Amino acid sequence: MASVQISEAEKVYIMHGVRDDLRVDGRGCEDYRHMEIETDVVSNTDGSAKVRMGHTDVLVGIKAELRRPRPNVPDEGYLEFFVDCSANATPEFEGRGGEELGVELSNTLYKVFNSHRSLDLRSLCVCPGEHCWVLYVDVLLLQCDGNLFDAMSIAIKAALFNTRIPKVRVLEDEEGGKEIELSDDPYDCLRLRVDNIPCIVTLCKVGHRHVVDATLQEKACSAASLLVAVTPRGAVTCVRKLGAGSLDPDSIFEMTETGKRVGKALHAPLMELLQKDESLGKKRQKVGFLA
Amino acid sequence: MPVDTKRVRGPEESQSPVLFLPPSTQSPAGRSGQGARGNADIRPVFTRCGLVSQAKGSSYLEAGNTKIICSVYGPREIERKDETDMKSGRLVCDFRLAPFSCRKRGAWIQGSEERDLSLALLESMQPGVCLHRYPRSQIEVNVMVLENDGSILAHAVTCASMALADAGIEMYDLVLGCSLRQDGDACLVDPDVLEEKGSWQSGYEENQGRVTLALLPNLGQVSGLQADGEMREDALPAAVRTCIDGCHKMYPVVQQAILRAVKKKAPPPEK
Amino acid sequence: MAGLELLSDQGYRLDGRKASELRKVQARMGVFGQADGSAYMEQGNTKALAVVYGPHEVRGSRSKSLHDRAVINCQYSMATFSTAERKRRPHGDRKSSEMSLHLKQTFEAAVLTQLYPRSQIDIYVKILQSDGGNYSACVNAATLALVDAGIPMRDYVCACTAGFAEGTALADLCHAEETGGGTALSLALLPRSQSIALVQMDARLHQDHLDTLMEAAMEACKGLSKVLDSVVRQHLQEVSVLSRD
Amino acid sequence: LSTNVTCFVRTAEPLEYHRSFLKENCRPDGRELGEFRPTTLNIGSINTAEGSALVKIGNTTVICGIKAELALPSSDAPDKGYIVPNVDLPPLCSSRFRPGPPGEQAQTASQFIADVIDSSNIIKKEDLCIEKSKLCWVLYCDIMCLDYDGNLLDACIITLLAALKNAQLPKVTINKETDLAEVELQHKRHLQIRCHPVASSFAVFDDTVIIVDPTAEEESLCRALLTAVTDEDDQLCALHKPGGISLSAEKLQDCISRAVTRNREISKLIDKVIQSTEMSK
Repeated sequence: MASVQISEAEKVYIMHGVRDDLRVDGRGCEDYRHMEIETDVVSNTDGSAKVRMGHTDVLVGIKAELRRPRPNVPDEGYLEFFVDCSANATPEFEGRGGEELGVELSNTLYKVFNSHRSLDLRSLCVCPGEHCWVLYVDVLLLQCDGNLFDAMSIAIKAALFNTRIPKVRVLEDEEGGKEIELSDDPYDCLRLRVDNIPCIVTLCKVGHRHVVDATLQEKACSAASLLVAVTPRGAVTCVRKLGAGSLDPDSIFEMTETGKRVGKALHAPLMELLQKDESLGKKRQKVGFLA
Repeated sequence: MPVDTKRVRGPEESQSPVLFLPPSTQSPAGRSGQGARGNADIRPVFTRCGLVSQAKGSSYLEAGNTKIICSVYGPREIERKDETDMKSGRLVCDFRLAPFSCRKRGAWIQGSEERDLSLALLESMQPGVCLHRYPRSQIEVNVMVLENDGSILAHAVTCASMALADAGIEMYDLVLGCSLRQDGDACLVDPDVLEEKGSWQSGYEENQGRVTLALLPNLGQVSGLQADGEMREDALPAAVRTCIDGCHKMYPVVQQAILRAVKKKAPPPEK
Repeated sequence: MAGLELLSDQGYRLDGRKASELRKVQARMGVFGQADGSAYMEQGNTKALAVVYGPHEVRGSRSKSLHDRAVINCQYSMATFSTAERKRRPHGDRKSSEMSLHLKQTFEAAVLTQLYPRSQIDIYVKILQSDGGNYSACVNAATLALVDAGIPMRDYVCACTAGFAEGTALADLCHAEETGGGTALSLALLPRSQSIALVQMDARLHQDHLDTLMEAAMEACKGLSKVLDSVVRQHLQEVSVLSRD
Repeated sequence: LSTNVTCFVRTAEPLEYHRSFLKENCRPDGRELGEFRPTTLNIGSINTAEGSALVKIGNTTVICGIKAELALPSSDAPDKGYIVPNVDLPPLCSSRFRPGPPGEQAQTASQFIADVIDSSNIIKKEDLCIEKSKLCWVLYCDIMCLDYDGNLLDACIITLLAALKNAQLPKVTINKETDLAEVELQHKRHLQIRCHPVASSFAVFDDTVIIVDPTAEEESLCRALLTAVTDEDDQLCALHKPGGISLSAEKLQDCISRAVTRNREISKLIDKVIQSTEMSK
């Protein structure tokens, strides 16, 4: 993963700061950086969102395509994840350099989001066994300064909220042949329920404490972190230990608790913001990167 | 699609006969197959070290029908010299499922599941190995699952740490793995394939999940943790504790296998 | 596609523009904090992002470095969701490699590479949304990013496309016009010296018409250069206001 | 001290070291020139495969798993099924193999096995057809080396044959009404094995000395390799000699007659193991 190298003295400085609940940028241990969220930024997608968290910048575009359902779940649609670690984020990712990380990230996203508990996959089915919607969730990393997972999960949730899939009707003719008709009314569309979609909170163990939303520098001081996916109701849907170090059981429990608390608190303002953003409708000034 | 010219190719498309079973027989009854096993019991484990003559160290592990073989090569010169600091060694993990190891045939080319498992294995093993003792070199761990009957990642962790020990690689501690399946109120340790799937993927029931944990038993440190599924508030910590207990249950078996391998390599002086 | 009428009898184009009218251009410099230079560019519905790293030591093998000037390294990629049909891969296909090469050639002509011997300048461009004129949006964005990075250039490099329909030259084509069957020409121009950094045309055109087409493209480029210049000036003003206090 | 010296000679001048043994008509591991390493067999240990076998020749360990799938027969042979053999030499089995696509040796081995299947007719491909131009079986024979210490081909053929003999396919019928296949797992039958090919490999040292069943070290030092495949009727099914020095017809005949006796030994072994596996059930 993209990383920075820092000196021993810097490490000590950061670790002492974390011990006293005062981080280099003035935050407390459980504070996120300033976050900017904007939806509907790329017009030729079915849903999109951009999240900026400090110097971490993520753009998510969702495209829906009609495909055959998977044979083992014929009455459900599914999600596909692709993470493009573009060279924009760091020159290391040039050519095929970002591929490995991209696969790693998309695998984890798949585990976190592609379950019928977080999204009603059945609503994506058009015609059991024959047609279903596949949501291609493409994540573009534009800049990375740590805490990719959290930023990606928020962007994905926002983009799913923003997604509008055209309504389709299945017409059956006399011989039993089926035809699919797309609704041409742009307002006649399917929205996704995002109430249960989890957000990821990554906790980074620095010294004896752990911090939320670690920057790359803080990450360099830590050997292990814990990824926790939390739903708005506070249920944990995914836990992963990341990094080369190990954790003692007690800190795992503590970190999951913190993750739960922080994650739960994250959802409400996020939904509020998304709803407010949408109610502005066309009046909302689209700034995109022009902000 | 690029054509794979380096292998003997079959027809473009073929389907597993499992897909054509009459619907009634498609999901054979749950847990009856294993006979009487308590929910908290691990399956009988058979382990052996030093089977692969060409490798520096190797091990074989059988838990129920799950069969895993692992070999360790190195330390040898680092292959990719571009990045990484040279002060500490590199651990390289390759996790593969043999094409015939699952109910559905797998492909030869490493899929994303295997890559994911390789990474999980690497992150679980890394904290246990004294990599700073092997500057400028890499240690390769190759794991092959011959038959997948559940809990492969957990057993692969155990198997890999035995192979590392057999290869004489310096370690802080062994790494043991254990996995668990939360199915409603039942908490099944060391699940087999049927238990792993269970009603979780088809149903919408409460408190379903899966936990895999890797433990350094003497240091009491958790080196790997993966939990998926929506579990009740108290179920997750309980599951972690149960897995830790499960790991400790494996410890004597693993110890014995390593001891045997050591004795074989350096027989104690006869009296 | 014969059915598509690129220019109406009244002289309006598909999106209501006049023949020589450019699409709305919006741009911003310094969008990212981590890169040495960055810029975002919208030309109508085409959105491009450019990032510049360097000049820095040559990465990878030493043999690539040049003793008398800097190496320019470009990568062009498209977001998988940027086109109407989803792309499977962001880069690495033949078209992106060709585009990367074109960008490299363009900027080798414009950047004062001899000021930075034995070093490398990375230019990465990404198309976020594609609606025709990808190449020109990339060039314009990259120019702004280079300015943002403070890398000396001979002049702005401005790029624009021009097409030819029913005897009239059309400036700054959108996607429908590009694929509509007419001729399309991309031009990258250093406006002050009127020198051409790169020109490309892949379709048939009677040589008598070439002059009109080139003329239209040059005009469009000059128009763009004014916009770019104002963006740079405005950015500098903002920055200097910020740094004054 | 003497062990140290021999150790040194073995690493520094491996060929000389081997020659010194061959002169005495024996080999460094104590075998005679015409002696195979102990060969053991384990059949049906992989439950997820339709048929499986693991064979060990000395240290060399090879496992074969057979997975059967259903497919459409090809248009140029509508009454035939498919057999798809592939040999994999994963990095697990020796440090000489790297991860990634199969190397040259794995490719040649796969092709060799495919040729043996075709030429010997182990299984008639017509037997794998369920309904003409509609449905047939594909037998994926995935052979994987777990420990590479020479003589890969012999081991591959033995494990393939044993796995095929072990394989059982469920009964499949095509439902006349729905035109879909129906699989009955309760009714399984063995494949009809029509031929029992067994391979024997030889290595040539110094133009004249021929040894059987070379180890990895011997393979790397010898001047030529030869593999002969014969069936139970003493017919030659395949002969494989990838380059190296030439061999007189006489010597070749010797090799083939050794291969014929080897076939007897292995056939006996396979039958014995199959019997005991069935007994233990």
